[in-house]
Amino acid sequence: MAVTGEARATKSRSRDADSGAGDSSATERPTSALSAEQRLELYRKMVLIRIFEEACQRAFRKGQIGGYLHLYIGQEAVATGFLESFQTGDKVITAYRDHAHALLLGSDPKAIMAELFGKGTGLVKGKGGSMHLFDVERGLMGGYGIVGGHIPLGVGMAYALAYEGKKNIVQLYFGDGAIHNGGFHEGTNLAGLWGKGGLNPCLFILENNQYGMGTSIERATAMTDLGAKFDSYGIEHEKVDGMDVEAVIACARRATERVRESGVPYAIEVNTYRTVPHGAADFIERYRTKEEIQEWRKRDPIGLLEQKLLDSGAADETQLTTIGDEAKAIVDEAVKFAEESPEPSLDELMTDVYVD
Amino acid sequence: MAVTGEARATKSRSRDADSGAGDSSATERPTSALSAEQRLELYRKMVLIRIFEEACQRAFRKGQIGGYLHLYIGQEAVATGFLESFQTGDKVITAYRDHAHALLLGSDPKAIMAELFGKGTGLVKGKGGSMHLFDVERGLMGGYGIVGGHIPLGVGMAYALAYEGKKNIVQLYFGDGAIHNGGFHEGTNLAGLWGKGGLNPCLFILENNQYGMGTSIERATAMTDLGAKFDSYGIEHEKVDGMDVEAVIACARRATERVRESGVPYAIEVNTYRTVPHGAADFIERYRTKEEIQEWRKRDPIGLLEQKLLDSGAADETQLTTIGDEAKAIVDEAVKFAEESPEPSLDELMTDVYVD
Amino acid sequence: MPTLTYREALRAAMADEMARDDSVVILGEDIGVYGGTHLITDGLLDRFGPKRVMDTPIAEGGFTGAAIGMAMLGMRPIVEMMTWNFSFQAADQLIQNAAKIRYFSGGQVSVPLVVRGPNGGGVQLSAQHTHSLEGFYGHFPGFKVVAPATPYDVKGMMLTAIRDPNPVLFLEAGALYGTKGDVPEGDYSVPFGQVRVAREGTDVSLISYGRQVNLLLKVADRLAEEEGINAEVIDLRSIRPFDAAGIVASVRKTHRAVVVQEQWRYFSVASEVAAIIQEQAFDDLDAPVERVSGAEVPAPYARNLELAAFPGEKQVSEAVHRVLYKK
Amino acid sequence: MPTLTYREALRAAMADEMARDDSVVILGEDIGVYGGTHLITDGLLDRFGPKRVMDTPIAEGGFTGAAIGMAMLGMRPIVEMMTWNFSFQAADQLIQNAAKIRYFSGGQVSVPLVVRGPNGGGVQLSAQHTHSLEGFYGHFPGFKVVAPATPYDVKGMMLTAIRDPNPVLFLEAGALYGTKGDVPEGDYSVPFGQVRVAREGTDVSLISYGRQVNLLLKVADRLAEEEGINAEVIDLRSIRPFDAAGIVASVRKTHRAVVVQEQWRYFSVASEVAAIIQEQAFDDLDAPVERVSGAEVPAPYARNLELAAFPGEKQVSEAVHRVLYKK
Ligand SMILES: Cc1ncc(C[n+]2csc(CCOP(=O)(O)OP(=O)(O)O)c2C)c(N)n1
Ligand SMILES: Cc1ncc(C[n+]2csc(CCOP(=O)(O)OP(=O)(O)O)c2C)c(N)n1
Ligand SMILES: [Mg+2]
Ligand SMILES: [Mg+2]
Repeated sequence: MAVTGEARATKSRSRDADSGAGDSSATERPTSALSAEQRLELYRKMVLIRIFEEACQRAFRKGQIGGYLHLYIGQEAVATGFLESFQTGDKVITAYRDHAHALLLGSDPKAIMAELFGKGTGLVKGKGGSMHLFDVERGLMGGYGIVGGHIPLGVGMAYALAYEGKKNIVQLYFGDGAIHNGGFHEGTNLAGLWGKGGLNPCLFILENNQYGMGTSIERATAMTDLGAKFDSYGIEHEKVDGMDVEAVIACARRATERVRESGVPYAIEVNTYRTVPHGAADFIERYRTKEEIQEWRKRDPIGLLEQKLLDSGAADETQLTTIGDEAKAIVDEAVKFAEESPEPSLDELMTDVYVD
Repeated sequence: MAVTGEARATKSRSRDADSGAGDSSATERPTSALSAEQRLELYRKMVLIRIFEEACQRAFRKGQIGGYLHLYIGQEAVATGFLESFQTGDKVITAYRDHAHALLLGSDPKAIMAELFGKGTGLVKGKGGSMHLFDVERGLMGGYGIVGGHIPLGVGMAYALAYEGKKNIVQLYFGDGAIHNGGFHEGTNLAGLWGKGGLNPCLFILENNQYGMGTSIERATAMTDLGAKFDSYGIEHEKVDGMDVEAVIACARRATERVRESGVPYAIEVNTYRTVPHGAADFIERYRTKEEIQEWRKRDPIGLLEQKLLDSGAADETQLTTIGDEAKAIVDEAVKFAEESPEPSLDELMTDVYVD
Repeated sequence: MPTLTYREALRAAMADEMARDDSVVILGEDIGVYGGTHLITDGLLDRFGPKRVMDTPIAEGGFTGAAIGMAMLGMRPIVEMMTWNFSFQAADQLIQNAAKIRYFSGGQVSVPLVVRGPNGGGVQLSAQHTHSLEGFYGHFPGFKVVAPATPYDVKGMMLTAIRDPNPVLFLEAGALYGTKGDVPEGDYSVPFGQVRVAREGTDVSLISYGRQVNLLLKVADRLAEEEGINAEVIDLRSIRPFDAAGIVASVRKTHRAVVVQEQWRYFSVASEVAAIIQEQAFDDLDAPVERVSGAEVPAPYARNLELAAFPGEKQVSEAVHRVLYKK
Repeated sequence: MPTLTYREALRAAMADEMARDDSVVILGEDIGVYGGTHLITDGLLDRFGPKRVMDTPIAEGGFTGAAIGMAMLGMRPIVEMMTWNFSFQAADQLIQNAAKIRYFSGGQVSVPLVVRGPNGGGVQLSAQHTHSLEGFYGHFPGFKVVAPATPYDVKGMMLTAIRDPNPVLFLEAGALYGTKGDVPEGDYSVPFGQVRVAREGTDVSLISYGRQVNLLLKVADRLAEEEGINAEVIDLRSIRPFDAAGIVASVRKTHRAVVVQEQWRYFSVASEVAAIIQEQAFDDLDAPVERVSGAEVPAPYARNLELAAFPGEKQVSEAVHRVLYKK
């Protein structure tokens, strides 16, 4: 079988794909189809993320991963789609749900897993954990744990890129819960203002997964068209169906190009869903129904793509199984590496507080 | 002469009133005219505020008033118009430009002036000064010095009024500069949310005097239709010409009634202008031109009303002069009281930190 | 007396007081439908309804400010900070408004507000989610700041807090939510501003608050058993008001003190304790007051680094040996 | 050496460094067109243009956060807090991001940021506009925190600050902007982490920073003239790193210390100084370290109350008498 049970469960029902639970009325459809090879590559990426995170979940339950662990399961098409338009020199910043971003930017899965295991070989030496993945060389400027707190950072980075005359942009990811925070308002207003002079190549990627922890959008604000909140800052915006990776890619290509050329910020509200609990330690979920989760699972981004690959004849079960197996091998190796890696040296406690 | 030079200077040019510097395109016109006596009463109130603050300015220059002093000159019609709809049990909260609100709510001018003089007989015992006038008995829940900081307070008060089942509202005043602050975003979003259940009788009064200190609106945000920022919170809004006290009154009557009956918040963007520097200590004003100030002075709210009174025959010069003289007498008495009042007793230093 | 967990004791205090007094409401993130991320408020929504148990958006500054406004009109709101780490976003509201409004209104307004939530380190929560903010907030007059360590104290002090007409910052020992202890049913109160002698002793005063009190008790027992050192353990409980007399009384007896805290060393509770002891018990001191604090680094994620960053038994014992001039 | 005001020295340091290094920019409220509310940045907009001298909306959290982002990509932003009183709105950005990113990125990122502005009391600015935040921010590892008192130091330390690859919180003595002193032209630097002996003495160490240093010098002169007491005055200058050795060296000589600060007493710089002295100079001390602090109240508006709330000559002299056991 190609991918894990969760994604596969949706396969047989993927005929519902286009009328799924997500409101896709205002969403973007890809203008030009991708090649079979490109689709397979997307599939490969998303499957790796999924299998990686399922391994994280198991390791968390075993106590090998500590602290907070937030999985991206269900949302893979978002970062996968947007980072397809990543160019060298671009910067990526997000919240604590950051494993996919690191994997997609090419960070070593071994180093990521070792980080989650709190090992000295981790991506940030075991000092940050799941919420704080950084790979500056590859453009990952961090995962952050304080809701709303990283938004102004991304805006400032966009200013720096423009100030230095680079044709690069910032991909700034944040959640539907963060939009009600002052950090969003103040940061985004600055982006709009600086963008008037072409000094803010910031692409705002609002990952609307319908909930901020256990609070649904309509219990967090009276105005539930979240994308339209960018109107207040003079920032244009559109929506995209975040379960359809090809739609995301088409949107991302246009949007990143636009921001890159103009230096003017732009925003995308991505309609998506996490099919797992907010944090890996959560087990009861009183704030949503099993049925709702089930509805969204029908539009699981991996399941959707898988069906498309099979239906179009771009791939057969064997190929998909191979991709799944390859991903498993990578993840197994990462887990093994993480398990076998040493804890950080105690000398590391006091380093990296200051630059000398 | 009825009022001081500044207001009077505009009189001869008041034919420009309706095409003045303020953008009054989307503004509200009074539906029913006020009686002559009502107009005279408004005039009386605004003249008192003006003369009171001119005396403050002089006292500040003499060093009798210390700290920060922010005058309301040019904006008198705003608080005068809205507080005309004040009912017992309503609450008023504003920033540091708060003298008018206290005077209009009926606080003793002597106690206000004594407060500014830092005397023990002051409205808050000399402990707060100009920025922190409170008269809780009359509904004045304070002036505040931190931009944006009082907005959530007002929203919480509105919740409390509704929670207790009172048919009262909060009048929440804040400036165009405050709207870019996270406190606005977070507080206003809560108002919209709680308002869905009729639990937020809060009237947002955005005093758009075109500048936050020295920063014009278009240098503070890319989206300069400030009232429209309430859209993000599901709060309906309108604009009114804040130089025309009768327009303000008509708007305020409808708006307060609406909020009072529904428990749902509502917002008014009031177009106004301070014709004096931001703070009484400022003398250079590089951020705006003399011509701009001059243009707005033509629409000075007191000058406009004065002209209307004279033109309609509702009052003659003598009556207006009498009103001015009466106000002067009140203010002179307030200054005298403030001058002669003792400093707070040193025992007062340590009181009012805690309720015992 | 019934045995309750710290969590249950806390919940009982709030539920009892909400039942007694309609003006008490509680608001915060995911405290209602979700049941509270630490389950402190579990069941309260069902019992008291959404007007009194209010889920909020992720806007600590906004809802803390709104609660201050409610309090100014006589309500008695309890704000849950999901954790105190998020309170930096509400620092302006707390410090500039809650702590000062009474003063700058010349006594016209009071702010009967409780802000509560878990404080101090957990397990591998890393840099942004690990803070001990007693000294940070305790610095400001206008607040009361408490940090109870036992189920008994947490209920008694919460009851005191809700009834206090002043803003109370209630710093819970998050790591102890599951610990059990005797807790009276019904109404009682534990006053603010009094240390608790958690263990009587004669040879050295070990002083702390929150979860470190348990650490100190452990060390004290071991010192007694293994070395015959009889340590007194002082639980500060209340950070503002601060019970200088209680500390000094202990040191007058023992002549030696070790202060332990998870927070950073500089400008901290331990600095204050040391300063006070040398001020008020100068001639009684037989050795400098020792401070054992968290390592001067943002909290690391890796468990071994984290354990090295928090005060541990070994460090405390060594400090005891130093004040006793042993070895 | 030319004579400059504190304000001019500060401006000179920023202008010089902006001229030398394109990556230095400055942002804040009304620092450009308006000229700066305290005129610190006057003329910089004309000289360096709006891309480098950026007026911002009233959103301390937002623009401080943006500056952190700029710094993370190698720019060297200077943020003007119009006054430090407004920095509570940026506390989350400063504490959770600026101070910690280097650590939780495992050393991958540095944050060469300066946040500067006037700190400490003015004249009748009242409760919300009067704070001394050295201890408040100095508590957090990851920051450097300095508080220069003289025109010479303010220029030299600002040059050091801008070139420092770490986040530096630069707390200016707002009350001293107009005071004059000798300031070298051109480049020099004053290192962080070293006290300045503002006046040599033998009988007692008077320790403070910021505008209180001038108060101490005045008291010291009077004590010398009128009572023959020869006080040493120590200007801490740097709050983090903290020069414990410099303090201890002075106390080893004088055996007595009085620490003076405008900030509140509890969990403060003076607490720390007292704690350190008793730790490191226990046997040298002839009297308990005395602390003179601001009154434990939000700052009052009335001038007489305000003067009573700030440390004054009389309080300092009395503390000196106490440590000398005079009268
Ligand atoms: C300022 C702040 N408050 C509260 C939290 C606790 N918290 C962590 S994640 C989260 C929900 C965020 O929701 P959203 O932005 O939609 O992101 P998602 O988890 O859905 O990806 C909350 C409340 C926090 N980390 N920071
Ligand atoms: C958080 C904060 N930042 C900065 C200031 C300094 N400040 C005082 S008034 C003001 C301008 C506010 O403008 P606006 O809200 O339009 O009110 P107006 O003065 O025009 O009445 C500023 C920046 C402050 N008091 N609080
Ligand atoms: Mg979400
Ligand atoms: Mg304004």
